[in-house]
Amino acid sequence: MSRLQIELPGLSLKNPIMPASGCFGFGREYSKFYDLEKLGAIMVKATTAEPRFGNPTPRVAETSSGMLNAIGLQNPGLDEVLHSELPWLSEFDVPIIANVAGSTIEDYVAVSKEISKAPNVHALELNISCPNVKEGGLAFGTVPETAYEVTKAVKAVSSVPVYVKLSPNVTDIVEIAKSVEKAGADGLTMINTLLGMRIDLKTSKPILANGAGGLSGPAIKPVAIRMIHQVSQQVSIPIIGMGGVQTAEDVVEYFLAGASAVAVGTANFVDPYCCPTIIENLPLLLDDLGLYHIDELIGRSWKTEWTLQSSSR
Amino acid sequence: MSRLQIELPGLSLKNPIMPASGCFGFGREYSKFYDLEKLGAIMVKATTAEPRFGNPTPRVAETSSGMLNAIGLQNPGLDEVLHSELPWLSEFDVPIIANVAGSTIEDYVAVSKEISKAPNVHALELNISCPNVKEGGLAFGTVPETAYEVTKAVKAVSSVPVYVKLSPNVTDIVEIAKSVEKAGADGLTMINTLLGMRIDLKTSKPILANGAGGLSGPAIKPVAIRMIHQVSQQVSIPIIGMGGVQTAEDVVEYFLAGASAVAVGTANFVDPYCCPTIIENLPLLLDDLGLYHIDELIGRSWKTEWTLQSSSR
Amino acid sequence: MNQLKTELVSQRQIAESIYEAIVYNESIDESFKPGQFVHVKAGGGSDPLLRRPISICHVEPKKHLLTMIYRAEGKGTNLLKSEVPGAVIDILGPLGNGFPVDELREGQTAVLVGGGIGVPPLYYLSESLQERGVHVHHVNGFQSKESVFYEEEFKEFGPVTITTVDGSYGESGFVTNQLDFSFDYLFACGPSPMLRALESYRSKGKVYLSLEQRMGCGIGACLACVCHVQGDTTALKYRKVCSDGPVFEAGEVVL
Amino acid sequence: MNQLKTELVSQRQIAESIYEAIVYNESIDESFKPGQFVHVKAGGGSDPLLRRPISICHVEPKKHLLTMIYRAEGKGTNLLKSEVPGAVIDILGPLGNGFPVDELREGQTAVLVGGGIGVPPLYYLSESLQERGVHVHHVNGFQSKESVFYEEEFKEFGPVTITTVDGSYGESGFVTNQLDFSFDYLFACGPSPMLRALESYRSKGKVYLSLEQRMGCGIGACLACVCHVQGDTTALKYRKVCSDGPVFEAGEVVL
Ligand SMILES: Cc1cc2nc3c(=O)[nH]c(=O)nc-3n(C[C@H](O)[C@H](O)[C@H](O)COP(=O)(O)OP(=O)(O)OC[C@H]3O[C@@H](n4cnc5c(N)ncnc54)[C@H](O)[C@@H]3O)c2cc1C
Ligand SMILES: Cc1cc2nc3c(=O)[nH]c(=O)nc-3n(C[C@H](O)[C@H](O)[C@H](O)COP(=O)(O)OP(=O)(O)OC[C@H]3O[C@@H](n4cnc5c(N)ncnc54)[C@H](O)[C@@H]3O)c2cc1C
Ligand SMILES: Cc1cc2nc3c(=O)[nH]c(=O)nc-3n(C[C@H](O)[C@H](O)[C@H](O)COP(=O)(O)O)c2cc1C
Ligand SMILES: Cc1cc2nc3c(=O)[nH]c(=O)nc-3n(C[C@H](O)[C@H](O)[C@H](O)COP(=O)(O)O)c2cc1C
Ligand code: FES
Ligand code: FES
Repeated sequence: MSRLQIELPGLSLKNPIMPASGCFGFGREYSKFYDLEKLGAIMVKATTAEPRFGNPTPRVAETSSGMLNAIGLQNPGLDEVLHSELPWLSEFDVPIIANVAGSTIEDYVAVSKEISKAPNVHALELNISCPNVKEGGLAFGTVPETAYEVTKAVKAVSSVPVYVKLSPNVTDIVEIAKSVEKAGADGLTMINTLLGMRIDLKTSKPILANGAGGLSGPAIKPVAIRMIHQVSQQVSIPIIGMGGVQTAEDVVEYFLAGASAVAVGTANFVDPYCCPTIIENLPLLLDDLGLYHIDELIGRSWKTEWTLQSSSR
Repeated sequence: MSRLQIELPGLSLKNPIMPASGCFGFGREYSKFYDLEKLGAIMVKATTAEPRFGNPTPRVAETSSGMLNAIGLQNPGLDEVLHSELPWLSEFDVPIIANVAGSTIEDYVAVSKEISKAPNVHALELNISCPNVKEGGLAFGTVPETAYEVTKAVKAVSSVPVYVKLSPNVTDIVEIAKSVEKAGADGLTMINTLLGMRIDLKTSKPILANGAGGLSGPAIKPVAIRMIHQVSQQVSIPIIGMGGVQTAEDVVEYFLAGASAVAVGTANFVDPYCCPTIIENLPLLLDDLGLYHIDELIGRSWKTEWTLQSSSR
Repeated sequence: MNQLKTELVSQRQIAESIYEAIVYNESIDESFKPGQFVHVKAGGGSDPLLRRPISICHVEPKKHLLTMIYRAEGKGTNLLKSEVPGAVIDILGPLGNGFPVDELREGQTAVLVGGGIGVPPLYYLSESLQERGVHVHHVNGFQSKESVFYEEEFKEFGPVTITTVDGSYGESGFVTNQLDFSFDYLFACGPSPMLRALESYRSKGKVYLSLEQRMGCGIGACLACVCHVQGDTTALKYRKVCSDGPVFEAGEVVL
Repeated sequence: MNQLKTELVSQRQIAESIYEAIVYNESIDESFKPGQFVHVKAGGGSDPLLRRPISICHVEPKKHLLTMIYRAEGKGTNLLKSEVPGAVIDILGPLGNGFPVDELREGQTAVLVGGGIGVPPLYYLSESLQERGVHVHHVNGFQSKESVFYEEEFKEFGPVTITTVDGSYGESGFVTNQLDFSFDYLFACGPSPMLRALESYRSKGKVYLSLEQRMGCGIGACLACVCHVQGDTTALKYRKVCSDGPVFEAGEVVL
């Protein structure tokens, strides 16, 4: 499987495929479908300092080729994650990326400090882009200065590399990416969900109890590809891409755009075997493309040498 | 048909359904399918001062429930539009909304001044949000100050009411909407396309010759609904909504969010009869919803009296 | 719980907007229990994207056949109804926890209360109870005459009362007007107002309710379908309708 | 030009990844001309969203049947191939301007050059020309033996030369190696490099080329499919492949 091996800060990935945060819980449910060790890594559900119930239901609504969610960061809180969820996951030989959320910089710092010490947590993913909570979340991710500050503060306390999850709901994502890079981020994950809404014709109110929610799924893939294409040319830290990935072809498109690994979110709900299927299909697709190692694809859409080479085939 | 009659600045609409700019040319092609007088209005293709060929091909790419386009404002230029296209359209008793684009404020002013004098042009739509041209376009639509300036300048010379077309590629669309309102805009049209990209696995380059393009179609509907829901509560000028509309149900969803009329773009390509079909179905849908006039729906998702009334049904 | 590419064997309309689909797959067997559901993918592309939760209406374990009854309402179910025999239907299931059939003993009495599209799961339940020697009464409520289905089918297992809201068939009004008799167990599936009204019948016997909620994953991973636990003062406890339910004992969760 | 809900009458694989679909609709008649195309909607939802341009391969006007041959490549065509007889296929057409069949007179010679999935439209063209008494030669190029189709069918109308790139069947190499004879008309459809190579044959006779371009509307409204006009120094003139084409005389537009 070394054709799929990817090395990223803190993460030695046997393959670059991992479930996206919030779409895989802490792995218990999907472990009934397949061996979690098949995965390159697991991005677990957002953890906050205190337990949260999250938003009222309905929490999901469907859109064309997408879904809206407003789970509201429901999670059992830091203690429970440290003492129950992460130890359960440590039975599997797979690196964990802990998704950290909060309402204040202090929240992020407190959770990051503790959770980064867990032995199977190999990296943090700072969720500064969640559209579904009242304070914090999204706000941190839309202003370069606050994105810088929270990244810097977390970097100071984290025992593992820090990836920052960017929001697509901004005018200039390159600006945000650059400021978190300057703050010391080891990598980026992008994109979080687009802010969207659906309204119920019968009640004349939004379907989601929360009103708006985060749009995910294939509908947003072209936006993610565009943003990764832009950002990867402007930063030198690696990007874990996500948004609408369903197939090995999608993964290759993300790599060509500039991603070095890919997370799969919503597609798990449609096909629980989605991640292992992609992992199986990737080598075959590399064969078709006449490539040996998947890392040859990274950023190839804008790296001139590469595109020249490919057009001479 | 008075159940569908809507009065907007400059526009007395027999129904609130109109083709969106760029998706209907100047009406010639669709006139072979049905009588254009069935339409509430027609938003014609963007007009610039000089003729433009636009971008190289491929200019379109498909995405899940959406498409990317990078036509690049191809149009025959102001003179030709004034002397050939608009006179041809004047054979039909249907108000025209002229879409105006340019690279500088002077461009917008020059085109607006002339085109607003055409007898069948009842309103202008300032396209300050086109993602597919090098200078101007999108840039005007993402900065509140420039959006203000171009609107103000055009208002000063236009003989008809001015609608400003907003870009969704911004952090805070309410801010832009408010500054455009302050500058004297008579209405808003929203949304233009989201910036997106697709990459061809075989060539490893973007499918569109232009690289990125504008994402339209059902995929973007939830983003449009969310933005209209936000903006309509913060401005007092009317909104013509657009983005992924395919059915009468979609139109109602837009009205509930806060739109007062709706434009149909990409759906024309899928079903050339889309607009007249929606117009036919709307009264039946109003019957189902127990409403007489379509204007009862406007903003009902956030107008408390209305939602109370509806939940007491 | 498995992902099955089933074959559509037959499909027919059985009432206004109501369709009965029978699918075949070797893995359809005794592991499919009354009250559980399957998660159905409609259409080939990603629109519609999510699976649709549909109750198990009946299973013939030996023939590996599963019956589903659904209302063609939105995008997914309308696509489903356009499928013709021979088509492949992708199904995830069986999912969730069903009715506690094993708790009931011969000679006990059970009332099965269904509302509209909540009626289907009670059919397989009724068969299973009757096989155990339980006396089964059915009270099935519908909107109007046109929407009534499976009356004869239910009669095979016990007496059936039909109610219609508009009085165009059977008893006029709601199912709750027809429940003044005693029972050991009451099982219900239907709209939330109906389930809330039935909560109070706890004083008369054991009551189990099958809930509906919009779902993402259907297997417990996404937390889309949670509900609060009754009497939980922290407001932090929850149950997932998809994996802890959809059947709950009345009083367990907040409806 | 109309939107037709056609019925799929038959569908079969005729070469590697190549399918032949025959659809029925009363409006399919003489108005469908060789070289025109139809715009096909695959699947029921909005994914895939856009229609697919597919050439008219054959029409039986009396029986109201239309034959299409397509390569199952991406999302849309793969969905199309999964349709079973009886399914409804939504088609817009006939679209565009086809080959100038009426220009040709009895006794003239036409060479029809097809490359891969560019071969299908030449079949109906060939039949129409042969009916007019035109002598028709066919040179059809494919990738390899497995991708060859309709060899026998074309032979009914005139001699057929097959080329394969890998030499596994017929003549080895490209179609352009097999064109050293004289003709009055040359008609071609296939990949752009092939069409560009054929432009120079203008010196030998009249040459008409059928172009491909990614499309939005397919009817001339969206300007997705434009190409430049040869010799236009303003660089502003254009033709739309969908409505001015897809067939152009060689030399008219920039390939
Ligand atoms: C456990 C369970 C069992 C069910 N069993 C049946 C059954 O046997 N027969 C039947 O007809 N219906 C049943 N339903 C309801 C059924 O799932 C919905 O009617 C169906 O999902 C609507 O899909 P659509 O494509 O028609 O509507 P759309 O409006 O296109 O659906 C959009 C989205 O909303 C969700 N949704 C819409 N209505 C509901 C609902 N009432 N409950 C849950 N999700 C909903 C859909 O799943 C989809 O994700 C059941 C629901 C649950 C939770
Ligand atoms: C006038 C015309 C006639 C054609 N006739 C035939 C025919 O008879 N048989 C046949 O197999 N193919 C034909 N093609 C090509 C055919 O349209 C594409 O192969 C098909 O659209 C690909 O769709 P997909 O779902 O397989 O691919 P996808 O990759 O899912 O397509 C994505 C998008 O790209 C467009 N696209 C992809 N490839 C092409 C292409 N080569 N040309 C135009 N659009 C493309 C699709 O239409 C769609 O909008 C024709 C094209 C044109 C323009
Ligand atoms: C139900 C749901 C819950 C999510 N929860 C989280 C979360 O807790 N933290 C986070 O950073 N992202 C969360 N996300 C966003 C995903 O991780 C991912 O960025 C997004 O869904 C785009 O990927 P997709 O299109 O593959 O789903 C959630 C997404 C969904 C659909
Ligand atoms: C092919 C194409 C061309 C377009 N050209 C223009 C244009 O010239 N001016 C403009 O303001 N918007 C243009 N748009 C944007 C549409 O008017 C509309 O805002 C957008 O497509 C969203 O609506 P839809 O999802 O219904 O297509 C174009 C869109 C498409 C798909
Ligand atoms: S639907 Fe995902 S947890 Fe229940
Ligand atoms: S495809 Fe729209 S103009 Fe040709």
